[in-house]
Amino acid sequence: MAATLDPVTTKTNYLNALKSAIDEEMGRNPDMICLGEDIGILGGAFGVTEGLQAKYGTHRVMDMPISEAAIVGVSCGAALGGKTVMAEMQFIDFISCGFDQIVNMTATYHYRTAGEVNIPMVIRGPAGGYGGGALYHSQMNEAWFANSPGLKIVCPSTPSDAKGLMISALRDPNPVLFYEIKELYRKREIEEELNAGDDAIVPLGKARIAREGADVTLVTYGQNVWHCLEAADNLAKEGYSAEVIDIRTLVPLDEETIIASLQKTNRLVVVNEAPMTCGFAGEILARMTTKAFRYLDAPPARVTRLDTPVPWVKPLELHVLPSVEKITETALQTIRF
Amino acid sequence: MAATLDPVTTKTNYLNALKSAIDEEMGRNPDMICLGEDIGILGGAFGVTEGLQAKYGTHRVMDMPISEAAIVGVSCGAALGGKTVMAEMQFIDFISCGFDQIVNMTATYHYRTAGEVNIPMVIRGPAGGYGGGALYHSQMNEAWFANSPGLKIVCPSTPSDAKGLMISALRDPNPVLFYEIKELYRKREIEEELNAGDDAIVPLGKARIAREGADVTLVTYGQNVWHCLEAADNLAKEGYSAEVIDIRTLVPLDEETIIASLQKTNRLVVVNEAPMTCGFAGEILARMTTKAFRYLDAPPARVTRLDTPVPWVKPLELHVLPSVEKITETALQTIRF
Amino acid sequence: MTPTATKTKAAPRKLEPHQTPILARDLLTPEDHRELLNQLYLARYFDVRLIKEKKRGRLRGTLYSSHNQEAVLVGSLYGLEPTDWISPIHRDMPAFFLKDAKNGWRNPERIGMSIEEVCSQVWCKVTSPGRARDNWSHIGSKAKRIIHSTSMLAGTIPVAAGVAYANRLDGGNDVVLTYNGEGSTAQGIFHEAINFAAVHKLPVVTIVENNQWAYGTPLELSSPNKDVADRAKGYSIPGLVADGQDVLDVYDKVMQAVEHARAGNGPSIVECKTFRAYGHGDHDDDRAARYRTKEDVESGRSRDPIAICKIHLVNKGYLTKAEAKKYMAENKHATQTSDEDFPPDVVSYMSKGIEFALASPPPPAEEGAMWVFREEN
Amino acid sequence: MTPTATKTKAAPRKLEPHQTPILARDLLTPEDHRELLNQLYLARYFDVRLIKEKKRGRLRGTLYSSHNQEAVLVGSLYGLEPTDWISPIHRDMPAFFLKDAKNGWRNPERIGMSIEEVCSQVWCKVTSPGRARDNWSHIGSKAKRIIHSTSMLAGTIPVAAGVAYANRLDGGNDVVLTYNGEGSTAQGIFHEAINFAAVHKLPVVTIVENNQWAYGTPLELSSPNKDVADRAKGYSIPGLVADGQDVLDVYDKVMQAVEHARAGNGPSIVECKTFRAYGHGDHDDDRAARYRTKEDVESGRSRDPIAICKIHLVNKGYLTKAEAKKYMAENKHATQTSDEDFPPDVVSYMSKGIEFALASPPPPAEEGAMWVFREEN
Ligand SMILES: Cc1ncc(C[n+]2csc(CCOP(=O)(O)OP(=O)(O)O)c2C)c(N)n1
Ligand SMILES: Cc1ncc(C[n+]2csc(CCOP(=O)(O)OP(=O)(O)O)c2C)c(N)n1
Ligand SMILES: [Mg+2]
Ligand SMILES: [Mg+2]
Repeated sequence: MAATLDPVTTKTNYLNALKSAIDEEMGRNPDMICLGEDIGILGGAFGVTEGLQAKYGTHRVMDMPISEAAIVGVSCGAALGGKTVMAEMQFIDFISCGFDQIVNMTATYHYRTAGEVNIPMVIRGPAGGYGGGALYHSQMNEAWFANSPGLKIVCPSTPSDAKGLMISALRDPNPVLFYEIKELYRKREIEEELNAGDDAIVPLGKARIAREGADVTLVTYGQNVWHCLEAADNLAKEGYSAEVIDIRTLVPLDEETIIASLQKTNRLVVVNEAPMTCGFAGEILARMTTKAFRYLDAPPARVTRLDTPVPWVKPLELHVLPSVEKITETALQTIRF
Repeated sequence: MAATLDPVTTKTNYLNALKSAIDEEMGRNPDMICLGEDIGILGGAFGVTEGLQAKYGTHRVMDMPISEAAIVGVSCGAALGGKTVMAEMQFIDFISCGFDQIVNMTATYHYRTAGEVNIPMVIRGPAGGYGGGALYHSQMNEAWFANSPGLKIVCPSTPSDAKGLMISALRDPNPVLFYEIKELYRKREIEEELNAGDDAIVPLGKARIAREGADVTLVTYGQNVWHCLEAADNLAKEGYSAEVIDIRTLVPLDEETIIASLQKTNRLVVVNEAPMTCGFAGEILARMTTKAFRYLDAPPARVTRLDTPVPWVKPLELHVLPSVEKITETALQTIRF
Repeated sequence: MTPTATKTKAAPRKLEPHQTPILARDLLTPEDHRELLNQLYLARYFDVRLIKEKKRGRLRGTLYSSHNQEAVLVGSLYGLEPTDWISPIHRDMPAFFLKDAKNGWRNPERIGMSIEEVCSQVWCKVTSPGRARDNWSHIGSKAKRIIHSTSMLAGTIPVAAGVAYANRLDGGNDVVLTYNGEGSTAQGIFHEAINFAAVHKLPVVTIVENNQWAYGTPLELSSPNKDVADRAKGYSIPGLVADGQDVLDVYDKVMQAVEHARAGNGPSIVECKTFRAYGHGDHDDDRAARYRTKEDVESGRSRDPIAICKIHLVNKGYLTKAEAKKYMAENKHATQTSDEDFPPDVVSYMSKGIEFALASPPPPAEEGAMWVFREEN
Repeated sequence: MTPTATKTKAAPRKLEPHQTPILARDLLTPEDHRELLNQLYLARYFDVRLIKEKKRGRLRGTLYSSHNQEAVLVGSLYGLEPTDWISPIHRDMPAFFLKDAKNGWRNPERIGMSIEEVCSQVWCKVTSPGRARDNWSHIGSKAKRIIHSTSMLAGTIPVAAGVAYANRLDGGNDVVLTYNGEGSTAQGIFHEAINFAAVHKLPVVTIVENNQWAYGTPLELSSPNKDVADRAKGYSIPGLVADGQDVLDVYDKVMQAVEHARAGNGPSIVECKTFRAYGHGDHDDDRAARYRTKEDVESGRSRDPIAICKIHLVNKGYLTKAEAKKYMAENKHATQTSDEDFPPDVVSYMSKGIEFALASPPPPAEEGAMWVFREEN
């Protein structure tokens, strides 16, 4: 594992942060294995597992046939057999092909067995739009799994969170879906110095306040965190201060941090790039409305993808996805309600 | 198709209502075919297609191998080839095995082809809990599909709606997921006289006010409609009148009817039996909060399944599912806020 | 007639179908042969007893009878090592307590479920290994090496492959035996899992219980092959065909596959040709007449595995003709049998299981909300 | 060298692999032979031109080169009836315009896409048949009988079977030809769809383009069979193996399968053995060196389909040696070729397509929100 070295500082990008987490856990836990398409010899479509097969052997880092359902089912079985498994979906979009094995076999295993069996397993893969990937290389389909009990769901937006949450996910005794934002993999602007060892750990279920503010709370995760921060800059120019909360873990959700923010701002805008209907933005909105209604001085709002697939060409893609402009505008309307 | 005849009136149950809709459409539309497991010789696990193969032939009513993905994919192909297809999932729970073909192949076909192709296809199957069916014979998994653009979603709670919506679904040019509530299939108490011919049609996208009221709006669908009506009786005893709205179609949702009700009641409780997180109850709650915030005098509430699978034995099942008691209690809290 | 805990271990041989110089059965002792018959009684009694209990309205859910298919379970399980894994599905309930039954039905040390556990599950009691959270055959036990299935047919085969893979990484060569109906071989996951197992030569043996029907769908509408075992050819692995009514033939063929697997040569498919005695589930008993003629059903049931086993034993001199006539469970509809048709220890074994279950409490309602996540490691 | 619109129709024969008294190719005219070579040039030129355009930064998305695999497309498409359906995937871009090209590349009546349409798609223009809503090979046309694929590998095979089924109900016997990489045969849906097609003897022919690699995964890690065609044995259907570098061998084998299908005898699999010339996609060109040695790549590329076709034509006397040397596109890396290596009408055909695309507008942003649902029937 060779982290990208910045000539001056020792900053790491999002992709190498993930790689170092997986590498360190493979080193720490001799019972951990990795399964996925092209993750071995090639090192993964994006290189997240680069070098791991050479280091840990073909049996611990295995190239799987193009069989997403078997990747999940075999991983689940290996976990039943005592292993900790990292299963890669080459793109998170292809998770649809392994769907039943996730929601019905893996997610429910602990429940069905009244706690006898637990499945320590991370299903991870590149996700998200804004990259011109079109319908099948742009999805954020986390809501399917949020509605399927028994799965934790994680989506980091920074290198340090990517590393810290990946370590936590790989140590969690439950199946965790890990959404990696591929447009952030190699983004130079967000590179960070990372903590080493256990200091790097970021616990699941804790939100991060990405920016403090008093006039409106923008709740989001993944790629949209950066859009919200930009929107916050715009709002600042208009004289408003926006608090940006990066939830980082969707299941379990850190409701306290959001509620505490709403007590201060009394205004809520939720942003995410999945289709609106039954997406996670709506879930956050619903929870806050039921639990923090009295703090809300304006109707809460959400900025999401339209209820469409993600089209290929840029202008169409941006037309359907949340943008800094749409977020800014919605936040202004909410503030000025 | 022999409708169950009540000795005195000519009331029809929910199951026979569905059957008559499918039968009539098969008769009307020579290009319509039915595909599914055990739907032909046997007439379906619950008998929804009983007699249809004898009437329309093995080619139009076909017993499929145990291959949900192929059932969907072949149906999609037949629709591409000019047919209207009814595809049965023996239990809606098994739809997980055909998931990719639904959300990525079928749902997006019209979008991907910029309107060249449309897929007239109804995927229907028995759904819902309260029957002791346990984890894999009790699901309401409609939220997965509500978050997957390109699918209409329907769930009737009465025989006349079952018939009327099924006709509409089978005439709709788009793929429609049709959730049949198996606990209602043969429920005598809800049998109804049905309209004949086009008078039976119930359009997609129109909610039904199941009971008028002024103090609180209970929004729901499927089996929970009957629970809400019972809860409304309870509330009446406490001196409150509840309006019960059966949305019937989830996608597209009739927001107007709900908003109109909220203008009157100013109180919202949404009820559905899917897991809470990212379920459709949260979606309705989110939409109403964003669009009808000013009408809400109390925090809107939802009564849903806990975020668990559906366990087998009755006390456990009832512990996790919405009940008349939970609905009544939540409604009272909302009214008395 | 209490079984002894002696362990018969056949010498490892390479898989050479139809040419094996000696058959696996040749290494079985007379006691083994009698034990096989006992286990057939056990499986049959379990089933007929539940059929009767169900008819009396004492059980919830659907009963998928294994009547007439018992030789598939008994014959396939008998040669396994205690530490081997199995993955039974809906029609395989007796497998839960037959696993490692050779080492004593009531032996608490054996690596298989007790009849008390299985009955607790059937009667929805908290003493079920799954605390009655999911229904009927959806139990399992990591400790007993039984994979817990979902309803989704063929869905445990990749899990079986994963267990085998993990075991290989740990230096083991435990075999994982999976059960599957012939109709379920059409599932995509069947293909993905067996393909994977074949690529890595994992010790996964898939028994295909070809009972001619998948619910209301006949074989020819689910499979293009006359022999479902031919699906194996698509993976360049052995596909054996056994007479599913003959416990010794099942034993031979499964042992071939098991030894092939244990020796590191990879997976195989063993098709056991049999016939489903009743409806798909008990709810289908009457309706099944719509799609199967009386004659077909009679001829399908005509080769009762208990009767066939007895012929073997009598021919081999391990059972006298008189002994063979003593317990006449064979060739009878479940409701025609009485306890006198079974050896007393078989009846008492099951009865103790039922008594235990009846005396056990149901799980408390609050458990519905428990065990969604494991809280700590 | 403009192709004529003559339609060659081979006499229907039963499928008897390796024993066919005459080969399909024997019914091809000298013009047909020369047209096959032209179509190879066409496919190659399309690819090398796009590779160059891509390297110049003029194209978005990933280019999955079909270089060195052209004989699979040309040979399989050449014998189809215009009304037959095809289902190309990521590596089959030339198939869109080669379909029914025999009836005149520029013939607007032919049932295949025009080069203008295909180039419009590549250049993200509104004149693409899919208005550039999904990327690259994800186009199709109901009118032209080309099934629109998603990214999910093997996902169009059930759709192909459905099209065939609908067509049969309407009394037709159109063949549906699907393309699939060897790696993608591991997908569950491959199994479900072919199993279904085999049960109903539907006219679905699945070409397996075995180019030895699935992205960075070699054949032996995705399939337990030496010949991927052996997957057919699992469905009791013919599995033919063709030399994917030899357009005439592909033609022969596919015609066997097509005639078998059209005669109502059901599906088959035709494995075409070939080799992927570059990386999986152009993004992988450099990295591919990690998993494939230079020697392997050189030997894999050594049998250029254009060169092999020329040998056939020269041997048959349909091309002089001098003519064969005129356009030397073969045995060259894309970037080493120049327009002089191709017949002028091939270059002009493609160039017109590109010109058209460049002159076309992109789709307006608002289209992103359109066509989620069809509004009326
Ligand atoms: C994926 C899936 N689809 C459908 C079903 C419903 N179902 C349960 S058993 C069954 C028939 C199974 O037939 P077969 O595999 O031959 O086993 P048998 O019941 O004959 O033992 C069906 C269709 C299911 N459980 N899972
Ligand atoms: C279901 C699914 N899983 C994974 C991928 C990612 N992917 C795209 S092409 C490819 C390799 C395909 O190999 P093969 O089928 O041999 O076709 P080739 O590219 O060699 O022509 C993979 C893994 C995908 N598109 N769909
Ligand atoms: Mg069967
Ligand atoms: Mg390949």
